[in-house]
Amino acid sequence: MAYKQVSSRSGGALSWFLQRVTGIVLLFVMIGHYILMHYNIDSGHTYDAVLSRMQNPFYKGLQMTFVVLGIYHGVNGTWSVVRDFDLNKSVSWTIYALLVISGVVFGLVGITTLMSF
Amino acid sequence: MELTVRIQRYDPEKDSAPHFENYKLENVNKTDRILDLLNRIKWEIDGGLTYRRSCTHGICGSDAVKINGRNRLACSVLVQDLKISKSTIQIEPIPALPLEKDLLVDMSSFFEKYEIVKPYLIPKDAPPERERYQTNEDAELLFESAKCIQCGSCSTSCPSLWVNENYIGPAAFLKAYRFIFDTRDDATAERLDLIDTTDGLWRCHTIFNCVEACPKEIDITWHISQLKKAALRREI
Amino acid sequence: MIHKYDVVIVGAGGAGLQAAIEIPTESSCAVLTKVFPTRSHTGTAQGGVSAALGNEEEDSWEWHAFDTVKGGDYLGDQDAIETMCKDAIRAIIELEHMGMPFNRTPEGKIAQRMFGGHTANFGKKPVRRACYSADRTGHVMLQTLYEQCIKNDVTFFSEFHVMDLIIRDGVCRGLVAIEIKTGEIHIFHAKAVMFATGGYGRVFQITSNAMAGTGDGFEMAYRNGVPLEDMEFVQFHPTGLWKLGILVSEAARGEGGILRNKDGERFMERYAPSIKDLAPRDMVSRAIFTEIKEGRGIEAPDGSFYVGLDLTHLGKELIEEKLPEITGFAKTYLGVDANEEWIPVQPTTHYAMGGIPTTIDAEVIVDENNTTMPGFYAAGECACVSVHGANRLGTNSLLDILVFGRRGGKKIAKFIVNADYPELPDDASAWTHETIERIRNNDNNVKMIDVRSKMQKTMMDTCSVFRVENTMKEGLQKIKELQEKYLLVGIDDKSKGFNTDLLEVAELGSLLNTAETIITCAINRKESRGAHSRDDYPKRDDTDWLKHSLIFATTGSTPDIRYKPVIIKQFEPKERVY
Amino acid sequence: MSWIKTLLTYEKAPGAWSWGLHRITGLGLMFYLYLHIFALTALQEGPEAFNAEMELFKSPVFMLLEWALFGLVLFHSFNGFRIVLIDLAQGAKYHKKMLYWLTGISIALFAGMGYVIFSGVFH
Ligand SMILES: Cc1cc2nc3c(=O)[nH]c(=O)nc-3n(C[C@H](O)[C@H](O)[C@H](O)COP(=O)(O)OP(=O)(O)OC[C@H]3O[C@@H](n4cnc5c(N)ncnc54)[C@H](O)[C@@H]3O)c2cc1C
Ligand code: HEM
Ligand code: SF4
Ligand code: F3S
Ligand code: FES
Repeated sequence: MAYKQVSSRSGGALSWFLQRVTGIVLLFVMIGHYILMHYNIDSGHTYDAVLSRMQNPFYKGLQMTFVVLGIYHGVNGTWSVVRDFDLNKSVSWTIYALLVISGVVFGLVGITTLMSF
Repeated sequence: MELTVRIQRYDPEKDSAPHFENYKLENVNKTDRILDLLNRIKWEIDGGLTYRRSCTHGICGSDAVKINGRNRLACSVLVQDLKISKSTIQIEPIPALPLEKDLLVDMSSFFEKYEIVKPYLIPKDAPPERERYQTNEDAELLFESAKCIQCGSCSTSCPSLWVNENYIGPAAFLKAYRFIFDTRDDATAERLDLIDTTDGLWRCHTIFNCVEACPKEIDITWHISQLKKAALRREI
Repeated sequence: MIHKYDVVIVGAGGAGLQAAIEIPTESSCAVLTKVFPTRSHTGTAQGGVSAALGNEEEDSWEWHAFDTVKGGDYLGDQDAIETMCKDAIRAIIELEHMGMPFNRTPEGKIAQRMFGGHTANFGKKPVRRACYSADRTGHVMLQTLYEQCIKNDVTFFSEFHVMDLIIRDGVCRGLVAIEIKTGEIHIFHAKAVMFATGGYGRVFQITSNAMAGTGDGFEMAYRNGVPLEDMEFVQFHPTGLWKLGILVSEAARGEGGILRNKDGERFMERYAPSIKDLAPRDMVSRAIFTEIKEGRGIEAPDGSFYVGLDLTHLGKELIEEKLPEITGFAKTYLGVDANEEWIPVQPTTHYAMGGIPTTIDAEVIVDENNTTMPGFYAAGECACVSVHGANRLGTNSLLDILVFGRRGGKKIAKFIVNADYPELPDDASAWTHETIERIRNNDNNVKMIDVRSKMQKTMMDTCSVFRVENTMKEGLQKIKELQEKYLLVGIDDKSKGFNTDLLEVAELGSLLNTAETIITCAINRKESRGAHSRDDYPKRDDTDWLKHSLIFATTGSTPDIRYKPVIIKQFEPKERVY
Repeated sequence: MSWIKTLLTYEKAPGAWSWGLHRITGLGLMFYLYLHIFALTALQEGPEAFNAEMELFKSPVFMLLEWALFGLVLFHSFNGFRIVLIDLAQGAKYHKKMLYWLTGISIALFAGMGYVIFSGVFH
């Protein structure tokens, strides 16, 4: 089994770094999300409560960031799990495509929901 | 004391698959090396037992085996160092490399990876008349990585290698570090190119199995983190 | 399978690799080794490699040469010693250029430390001459040389066990090896063969040497009619870990460690008043045995005795920076924390001063007239140039392998240009086949381990630090009996691939024959010189014994011993006091 | 697939545990995020649909699930922070210590959250 070097430099460093950056940003967004959404005396989960909160642009921005970064981080993270395996090219491209498409779709869905207010 | 040593045996000329064999040893001292036990079994019970060894004190890197579930050097672990349940010690070959016979594996892919990181000094200028100067601090930055004895315990303990045999692995990274951070070397970019790859640095998820397994107690993950940062620095 | 290479080097320790680096890429060169190159024994060397760089204090190669001559009790050949000590400086600088990581002085030069027997101004005071990398000097040196071989794309045949030399009509034609992986026999047809097979420490029971140190090179040469020089000189290193024999480098004393007996006395003050603990190894080993014999040893739980190596005053920091490895060994194997307690030590078999006689260009000499054998070279511990005389100084062996490995490589490079391949005989691998067949077909009533441990014990009891005629003769008798028994040794493992069972028996053959030459030469030399210390002839005898002994195998039962004069240049033999 | 056996039988030190958990929690969160986004599309369908869905989440089963989710978030985010310190600072030297600390803090926060969720203090 002679070792063949098949891999290449294709943004490994960058996506690795962005995973860390988005992770740290998410850490703060997550704290904000938890405090604002669930454990604030004023918060509520009724339609009206959500509606009223959504009028606040800061709040909306936070949710938007969460959706975008969360999906990026999640997709990138899952892709990095997939890449750990020695899969053949077509399989890994298929998974890659599925991940990206799902990310875009869910991202759009999330954003539409947020924008509908 | 009395001890059972449970060893994975496999002779490709006879067996279709590896199996375990138990050996009862009497008069085992708690200060015996595991290698001493293997030797006793080979010399007194079954001469067919096959494994590598040479120096007997943890410096040649021949005898990395999996002892009680973890990679270690048989000559650097004493019976008293192990948590022994039911008076049994289990010995298997190190994982993830092709099995050859009993505890002996084919290390060639491990060494091929070592070779691809250009494991030799590449200076830009012709050498001076006398030695190149280097501060002791700069020299000592290399010492920990230079301790490596190429035993293979680290790379074969890494889950990233278990799932992908192309993973370059901690031992080769360490060798790359040894030169990239040598003030006398001028091939940093060239070497980073070879490990800043999808089968390279980015497959290390700081699992630390390598550090746990390293008999020379090298903080391999720390060294890898220095390499990751060096690779990142040229991107941003 | 028959391979054809201009040069075949056996052994990938320091000597073999250094030679391989010198072979130009136009010629084909193969390096065979029974263990993977970086697993060679050179990697265990700890303390340092000497060169009169003068980085720490004034030094000169003449002082180095004087120390080497005196350390070797005037048996070393002074032309060779001169060559080595002069070339030392270049050798170390070259290693540095190859990238070896050395410890450094505050100015950034290669740092140097003291070592036994190395002095300034012809014996006036200890000098810092040993270049080092913590206590892993040999390890990083072996790594560095191997790295250069990768750079030069040297061809390695790893895990090939060489069984026999092909010598016919006084010409070396190649060799026979077993590929360990497959068990197949390979013939290497070559213009030049170099042996760099290391030492034979495993002849003795307690040794610092690796299990691969079975003296194969010595024995193959001897069996094929090449004499062995000065085999009686076996170095016992004073500080092996008690019972295990694992080395505690002299660097421990170079950095200020002190040997103490059970009363806590620094006993070396009595034996070598001027340089004390840094006296040469033969003297310190004898001193330890004398202390123990006279009742001042420290008793171990099992009733054996040792002395203490005291590092407790050196401070944690120095120990961690300069002696991490050996204090680690003490901790791992004996549970001793060197910061708090003395390390229990006893002398351990360490180094072969004798070996295959060679010129200063590593050409093998076949008789007392310095006739060389075409196509056969040897360097490193298996060779005897002789630079170490009757006792090697610490750090001089790593130097020896660098200097003479390189000189040999260069000489071979010149030789092969005009040489033709000598003809290969039809029966080249006959001996190997017969030996393997014999071992395979013997029923396994006589066990390898019995023969080997008896041999090791015999050698330890009869031919170690202090020697006497009668016991040695008994020892020789025993060895001869064991050689007979050896022919009946069989194996359990009848498979072909990775048959380490078989190879261990083959190695036992080497050990036994090597043991025979050691003890025979030891009985023969009727004086005490360097490491060869006889109770019945306690004085050095320059009138009768200032000469090298050469032992030849004969068809009869007793080998032939002849002599070769010692080359004396500027240093006339004097009494050896420190 | 022999790696599965190796993975299961090889001795797991703290580093390996944290990696395994980080991976599982990361993938779990990813799955949950998609689910969450999907669930919230109900907001677009008007108040009835949304409020009906929200009623569902008040059942004890969902409260338990929410608590578990918080566990995932806690571990993954704290350990993610630890990984960043290992990779980009000198964290490799203290990685076990960090793990013990973050586990301790996580357990405390997790318990606190349990109280918060089940006592009905907040929403
Ligand atoms: C513990 C220890 C510490 C030491 N410390 C120092 C020190 O500090 N300073 C110093 O100067 N010296 C030191 N020495 C001595 C020095 O290390 C050795 O003498 C020297 O390294 C020998 O090198 P070599 O190249 O001759 O052989 P080795 O390094 O022993 O290599 C022998 C090679 O030959 C191969 N070989 C042997 N037999 C066969 C066969 N049958 N077929 C194929 N291949 C074969 C082996 O595989 C190996 O590659 C020390 C020695 C020991 C044991
Ligand atoms: C809250 C703060 C978060 C931090 C600090 C964080 C941090 C990290 C880091 C550093 C990694 C890289 C691990 C590695 O490469 O070894 C990672 C991986 C991952 N993260 Fe997060 N993350 C956070 C939140 C999330 C969220 C909300 C999701 C879900 C969408 C998520 C999903 C993932 C996935 C799937 C991985 C890949 C797992 C792996 O590589 O083993 N993370 N995270
Ligand atoms: S880094 Fe440690 S475990 Fe890995 S090969 Fe080197 S010595 Fe062995
Ligand atoms: S075990 Fe593997 S993932 Fe990295 S920290 Fe060690 S190389
Ligand atoms: S035998 Fe050399 S490392 Fe264990």
